[in-house]
Amino acid sequence: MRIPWALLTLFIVINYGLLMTALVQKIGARVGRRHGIPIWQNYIDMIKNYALRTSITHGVMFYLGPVFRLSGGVGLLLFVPSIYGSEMFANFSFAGDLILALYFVFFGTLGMALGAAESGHPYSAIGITRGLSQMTAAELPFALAVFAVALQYQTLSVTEIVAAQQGGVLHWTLFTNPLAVAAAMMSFLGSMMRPPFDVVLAPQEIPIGPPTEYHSSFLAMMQTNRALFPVAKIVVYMNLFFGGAGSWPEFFLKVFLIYMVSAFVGVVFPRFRVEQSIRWFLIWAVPLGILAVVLV
Amino acid sequence: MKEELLKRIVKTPDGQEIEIDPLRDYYCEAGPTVQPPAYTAIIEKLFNWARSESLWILGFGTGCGAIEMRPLMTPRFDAYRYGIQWRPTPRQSNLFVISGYLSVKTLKRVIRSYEQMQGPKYVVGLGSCTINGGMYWDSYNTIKRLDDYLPVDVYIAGCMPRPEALLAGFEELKKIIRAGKAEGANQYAANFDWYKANQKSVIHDWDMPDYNW
Amino acid sequence: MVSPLYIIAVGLGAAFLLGLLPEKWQRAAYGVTLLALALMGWIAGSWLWAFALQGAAPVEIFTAGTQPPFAINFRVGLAEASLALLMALTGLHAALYMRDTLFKQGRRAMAVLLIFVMATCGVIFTRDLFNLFVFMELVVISTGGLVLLSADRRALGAGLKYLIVSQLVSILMLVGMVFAYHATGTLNIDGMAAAQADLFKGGALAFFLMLMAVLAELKPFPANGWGLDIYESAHPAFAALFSAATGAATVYAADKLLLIGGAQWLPLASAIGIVTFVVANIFALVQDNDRRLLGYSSIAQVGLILTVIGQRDLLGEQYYFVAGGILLAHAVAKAGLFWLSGLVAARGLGDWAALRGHPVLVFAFVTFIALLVGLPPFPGFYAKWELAHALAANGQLWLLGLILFGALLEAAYLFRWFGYVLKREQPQAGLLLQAIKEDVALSAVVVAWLLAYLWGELSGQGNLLHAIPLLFALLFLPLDWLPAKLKNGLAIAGLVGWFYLHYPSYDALQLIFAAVMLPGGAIILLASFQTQQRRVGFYPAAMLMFAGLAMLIEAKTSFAFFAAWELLTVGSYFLILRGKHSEPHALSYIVFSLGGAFLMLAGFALAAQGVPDFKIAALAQVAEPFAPWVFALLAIGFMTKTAAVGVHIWLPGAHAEAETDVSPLVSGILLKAGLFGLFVLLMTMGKQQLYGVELTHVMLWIGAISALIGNLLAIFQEDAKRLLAYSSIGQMGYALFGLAMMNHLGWLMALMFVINHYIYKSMLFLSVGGVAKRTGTRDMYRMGGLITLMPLSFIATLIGIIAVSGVPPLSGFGGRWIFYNAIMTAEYRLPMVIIFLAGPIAFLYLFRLIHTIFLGQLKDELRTVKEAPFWIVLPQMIFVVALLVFALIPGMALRHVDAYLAPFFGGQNGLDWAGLTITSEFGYWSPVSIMLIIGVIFATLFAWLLFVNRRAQPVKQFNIVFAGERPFRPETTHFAWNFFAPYRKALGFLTQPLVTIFWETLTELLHSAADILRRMYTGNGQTYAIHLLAFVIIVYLLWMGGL
Amino acid sequence: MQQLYDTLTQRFSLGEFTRQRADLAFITVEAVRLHALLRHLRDQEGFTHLVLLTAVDWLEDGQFQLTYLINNRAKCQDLGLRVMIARDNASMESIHDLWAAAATYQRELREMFGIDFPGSPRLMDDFILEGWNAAPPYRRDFDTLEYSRATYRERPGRETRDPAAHMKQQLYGDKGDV
Amino acid sequence: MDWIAMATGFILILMGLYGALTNRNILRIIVSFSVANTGVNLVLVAVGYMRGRTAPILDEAVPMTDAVTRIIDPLPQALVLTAIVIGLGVTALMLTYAYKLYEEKGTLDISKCRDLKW
Repeated sequence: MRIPWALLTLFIVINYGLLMTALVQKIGARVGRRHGIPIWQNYIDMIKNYALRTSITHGVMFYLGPVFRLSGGVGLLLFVPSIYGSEMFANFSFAGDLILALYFVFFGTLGMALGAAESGHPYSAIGITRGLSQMTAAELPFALAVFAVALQYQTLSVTEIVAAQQGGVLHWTLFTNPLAVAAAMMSFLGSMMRPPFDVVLAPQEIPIGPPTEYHSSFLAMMQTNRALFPVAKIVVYMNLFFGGAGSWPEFFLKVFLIYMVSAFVGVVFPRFRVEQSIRWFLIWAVPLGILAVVLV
Repeated sequence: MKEELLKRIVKTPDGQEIEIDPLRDYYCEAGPTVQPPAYTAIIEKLFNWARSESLWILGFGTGCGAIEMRPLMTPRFDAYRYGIQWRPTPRQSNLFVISGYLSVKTLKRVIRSYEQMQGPKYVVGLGSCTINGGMYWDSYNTIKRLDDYLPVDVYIAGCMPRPEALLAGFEELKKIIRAGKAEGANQYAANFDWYKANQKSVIHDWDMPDYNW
Repeated sequence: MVSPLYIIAVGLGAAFLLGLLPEKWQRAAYGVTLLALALMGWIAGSWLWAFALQGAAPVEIFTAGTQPPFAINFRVGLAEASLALLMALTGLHAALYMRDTLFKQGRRAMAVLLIFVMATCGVIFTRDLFNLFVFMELVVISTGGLVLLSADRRALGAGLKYLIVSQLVSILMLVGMVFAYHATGTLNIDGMAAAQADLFKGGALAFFLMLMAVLAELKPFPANGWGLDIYESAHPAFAALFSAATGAATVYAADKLLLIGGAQWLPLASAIGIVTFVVANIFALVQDNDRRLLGYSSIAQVGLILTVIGQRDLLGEQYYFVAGGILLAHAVAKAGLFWLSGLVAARGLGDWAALRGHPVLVFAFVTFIALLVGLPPFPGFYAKWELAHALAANGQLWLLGLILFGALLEAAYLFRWFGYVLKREQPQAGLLLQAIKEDVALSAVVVAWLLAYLWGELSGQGNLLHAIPLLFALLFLPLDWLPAKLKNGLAIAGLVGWFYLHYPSYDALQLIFAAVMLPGGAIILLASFQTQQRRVGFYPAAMLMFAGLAMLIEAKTSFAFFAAWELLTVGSYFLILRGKHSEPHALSYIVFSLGGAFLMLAGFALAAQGVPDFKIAALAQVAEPFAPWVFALLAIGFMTKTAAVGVHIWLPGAHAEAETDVSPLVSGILLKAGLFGLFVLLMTMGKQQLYGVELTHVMLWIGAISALIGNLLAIFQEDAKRLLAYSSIGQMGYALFGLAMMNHLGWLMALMFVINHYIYKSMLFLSVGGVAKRTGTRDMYRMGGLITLMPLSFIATLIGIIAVSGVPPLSGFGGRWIFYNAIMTAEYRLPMVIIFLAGPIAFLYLFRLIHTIFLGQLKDELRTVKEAPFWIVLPQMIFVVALLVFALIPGMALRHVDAYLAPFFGGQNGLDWAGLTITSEFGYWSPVSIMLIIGVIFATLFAWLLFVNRRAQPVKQFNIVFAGERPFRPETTHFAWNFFAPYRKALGFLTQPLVTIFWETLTELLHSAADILRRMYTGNGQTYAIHLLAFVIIVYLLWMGGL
Repeated sequence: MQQLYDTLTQRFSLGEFTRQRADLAFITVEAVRLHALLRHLRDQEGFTHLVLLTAVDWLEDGQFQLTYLINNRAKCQDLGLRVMIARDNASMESIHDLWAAAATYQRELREMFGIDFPGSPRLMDDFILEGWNAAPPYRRDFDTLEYSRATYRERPGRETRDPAAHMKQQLYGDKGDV
Repeated sequence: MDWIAMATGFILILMGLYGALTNRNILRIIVSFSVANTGVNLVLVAVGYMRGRTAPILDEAVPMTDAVTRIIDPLPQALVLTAIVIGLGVTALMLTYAYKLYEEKGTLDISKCRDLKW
């Protein structure tokens, strides 16, 4: 019985993701005084890519890469309850707790890296080295923040963490443990592939990094994931730090606002090099995380 | 033929000697084929609509005309609102704008990039150089007719055409696509030998496979 | 029974008889010599038999029909008889060995040899001081004669220096003796001992001079340059005599003399002994002449025995067991090595590589080295164990430390030498094989093993040569001529069989470790079916390691534990040494391992406080103030094995350079021995504080830093096996961290690591090893694109890296999940920061591993590479299945351990294994559901992609977009070398090889100190005389001044 | 510059001296003396920078003129050395040993003018043209229009106008004479 | 009387040692050691000497019965006899060595025979 509901969640989130990313892009365009893309542009691009007539494959892992990637996104979404207090939208969270969600993020990353690497394109490999390098530092403050939050609520269950934040805005982790949230949000910036932390893709420099060789339906799958995955990730943040969501409207609003954080930062700052971003995380975000862990 | 593409003998770790033929061993030898449209017309119509509303341009400025494409991204012209955007890799693009004169040397790269794009794919010739050589009509090193070498869907005349002209050209292209007439990729595959012969008649050092996947 | 006096009489008589024989009767003369020596040996042997087995009382033999002090008397007891037997046997062997030389030199030389043996026996038997002096002078004179037998003309100078020094010695001796006599009125040793009070009233100086005279014959530092010259230049057979016989006899003389002095003089002997031991071993580090090195080693060993003599009061009834063990081990080993040196044509240490073609001689060499170093099951091992315990029980910790330090140095240069034998280029000069010489040397091997058995019997700790695993391992020595496949089958059967027979008696913890080590080892050994030849030396070494592991798991007492530890260390050393370029790495492995083992020895000794048969479980009862020290010593010992940061530098080379099927053995299995030790330690001793610092917190930091540094270094390796080796450091860091958290889940996580690390690291090492075998290189950037050619290896690697990185749904995730639950209850949080940083870094090197080998561009020369051999792939596939099963139902193995661990933490914080979901206090996790959900999602999406993308054109690796260009060549297109360059820019400063620099500087310092200081041995006889005088004077000032 | 020329003439036999500006002058040199002169200028006189190396085709004289323009950064002076070489089988000593960058110029001259520089690295590699198999295109006896017509297909209907007249016509129509 | 002998003995020992350590010539060293040996013997005898007693020769002059009170200690004398014999042996051996070394190296300088060192 969970499966139809899970599919519904998936459907809602994909559509929401497609529209929201377009909207955010539009907002970014408005900052540059442009009109920006039509709000349905993501759908069109996706249909077009699924509809391309030719495609090539460099090998088995290349073929499977997007499957890994999208499985990672779908899995992440479905392992975390979307709507607090709703049995219908608790998804498959019975399978594992917060730790499962945290580590499942890497499932798609790893599969994608392997697929991109099999194309044999040096830029793919370069993009991956950059991505992985940056990730090691970006994940650290987040891990510390999660640890601090888990310690604070003495549980690793996402549902229980959300439950503990109910009863008013001031019960959110944002206000009960601001240091942890600050550290986690810095890490969030690093994981969203937006400036100043987008040296992984670095269009113009290493075409677009890992997916340089991906196209047509492969690319379409990755686009699907691109709509889905940020939302799924933000759901984790929302549940951990911002009191979760009790209904779909609240869900939409919170996800949008959290997403906007990285969009805001992204339109303002230029790009970091890898070692610069690593240093930035270690110098600014990690101490906050350590403080959060120590002070809990 | 470049030295690195010549056949050679190498020694394997267990001491055997094997022959390496780079063109055969490094590259896919298959040629292009004509790709049929979707099974039903209505779906094909939908697809064509999607293709027309999602033109991804390969960011490859071949000549001086490239300078006229930059303004398209700016607030003044903002091509994004027409579903047009630039992609850094041919794999993900479906529109190749040949922006101005094409020297023989650049033509080689253009052909390779064009073949690496996935169909259906479109070519727009920008400026009079692509039409008849333009001001380079007597140059020893510049081609004069682009459609001898690649299937061109739309020419935009001018030297240089303004961004507005470009936008008009793209709109024209959209119409052609929606009408299902932009079958350049299939045309290229169908007349592959003719195109190849034309290309090889000006590119004397053909140092790549016949079709670059 | 013939009177022992006849030993002297036969020697003298035969020598006279030789003088009477006609010059031509060479053979007869030689026959007489042999007969006399044999007769002496027989007499000594029959007395030894009587004393040892029939319990005969020591006999006193009086000459001239009166009692002492009016006449000279001999005493023969157990010690005397065995030493006399040693003299006669080494003499006999020397005579056999020197047959050609003796024939050339004639009967006079034979007579001198007889006199020499007779005189050394006299030194042992006599109880009269002046008589002792006479016999010692006889030894000097006969030595002077025998040195001339050498073919080396430099021996002349050496003999002269010896004589000069012995002139001084005799002056000291005589002057001291006469005044001692004056003070006590007797020359009888026992009499003088009885009159000790009188002696020291005015004659302390006299006794001092006598003692110095005897000690000087023992070549104490620094008055020992002459001895080295003799060792270096004399005929090897005589050098053997000089080392074994003279050394033993003089040591015994010193022992007798110290009887006179009584307890207050013992520390002097110890002090001189230990200084000599340590300094001689340091000097030996820089020797490159084999015989001179043996000379230094002899001096060191005698110094050690002198130290032991100085501790005779502490040792009590163990005194003869300890001193005898070391002395006999030294005598047999040194004699054997000198005899071997006669077979080697050239004198450099590297020239001994000539032995390599003769497995029997190599075995002999190994035996002697093991005997010298005191490895189990040889007497030195038992002796060192008892000695350490006695010293620790009586607070002689400095002495213990120095002894262990010296022993470590000795092991270092001996094993370095062994490395030369196996690994250096075979020299031109080769061997001078001669059947008789070989037999003589090999007879020493027999004696060595007999002694091993004997000391095992005497030890009271249980004879190691009765241990079935060890015997099973030794069984492979005689079977080494069999084809490798047969031996492999036997080895696997042995491992599985042993496990099958014993697993019912194991508790959950032992079962996990035993399952990983024994059947686990058997699976890895499947890969060894790959080898075609006989693979001489592999199976004894491998099975020795497994024997050690099997014994380790079952060890109940500290002795059994330590013995097993040393066995597995030595076995794995031999295994590692088999690698093509592994010589320096194997050396650093054995030195670090023995260093760690010695710390453990000290720890156990400190813990036991003299209690014999100390149970491992009794570690829990060790009281303050020893407990934290015991804890620290044992922990460092174990951490050396798990290669914690600081003592990790041996690991990468050792694991990387080992053979394909050895790397998984030493990495997947051997490292677990250290974890087992740590488990045992923490389970018994728990938390300890030293100077207010919680030691488990220190371990937390060490574990965390190991994890970080191991992972960080791994990502910068170009060599695939080195990468995996560094990754092991990191993984062991995790396990250590889990253990040091001292909570239930932390330990469970460590156990999970034991299983996981075994499976995936073995798998990865085999996979990479198979690839390296096919591609002929271990440099990853030379590979690439092998996925289509070696798909099975790729699958193994893929599964392996997913498991290592902890990504669900494979079993690595279980480890991470338990880890997070464990840190929730950890009391100390700071080191988590480092662990959190280390975690994602693992992705970097894992991705690099799979990318640069299997993905990317295929190189020209590798286009026809085939999949790895069947036998290397088979275990990998077994591991793949095991990993999937373990990922699905981790409870199968872990729930029992969980229950087992529960009592240690009051039953708290355990996991709930009910149903499919594993529940902790904080969270939950359902492996089956995860696997199912991910599987379904993945399959659905894959089907969707297959549908929309059914017409994909397969292309090759050069069909990539390249900015309009085409790639130049695969090797310039494959992005692999210096893969994480940006990371090096960011965090490369953390990979400064500080630890390597530290240890290198230390060794460098020792070597250069040795190189500078040894120049005091100028080679001038007068300098040596001055050394002796200076020695006497300085000791006088230090000792008598302080007395 | 005059001073420099005077000091140089004491050591080298030089040709004509042309002073273009205060900081730019040209000296005509015989081909055989060029290398030594350049070395002297680089090492002794501070002309450390090779600005360019180019050629002019004096078809009528049957000569190529090579111009080596070097620059003294400290004094902000440019000096051009002119060398005249025979057009047939044109060949000149390579100066890549003085300036590594000269090799690239020499490749270009080889490709465009057919001048040989024996010993210059990668001289025969393609520089700008790829797979060129006609006469060197910058030689004045190479007819580029002819070549273009023969090689590249033209599109019929192309007209050519005089740009000045055409623009006048476009802008002012018939009232052009106003 | 006895202390003179004793002092002479020690002086001889020291002289011998000094000679042995300062002379380069092997023969001189041997001679020096002989001197030192003589000194040692003298010391030995001096230690055994008891004032007012006679030599330990049991003949008519000293009957067996009162030997214990009339003769000096015989043991050191016996020691000296043995020591002289042994000293002779060692000296002879050293001389042999000196001879052979000279044959080998053509010199008697002890600082010249340093092939073995370190």
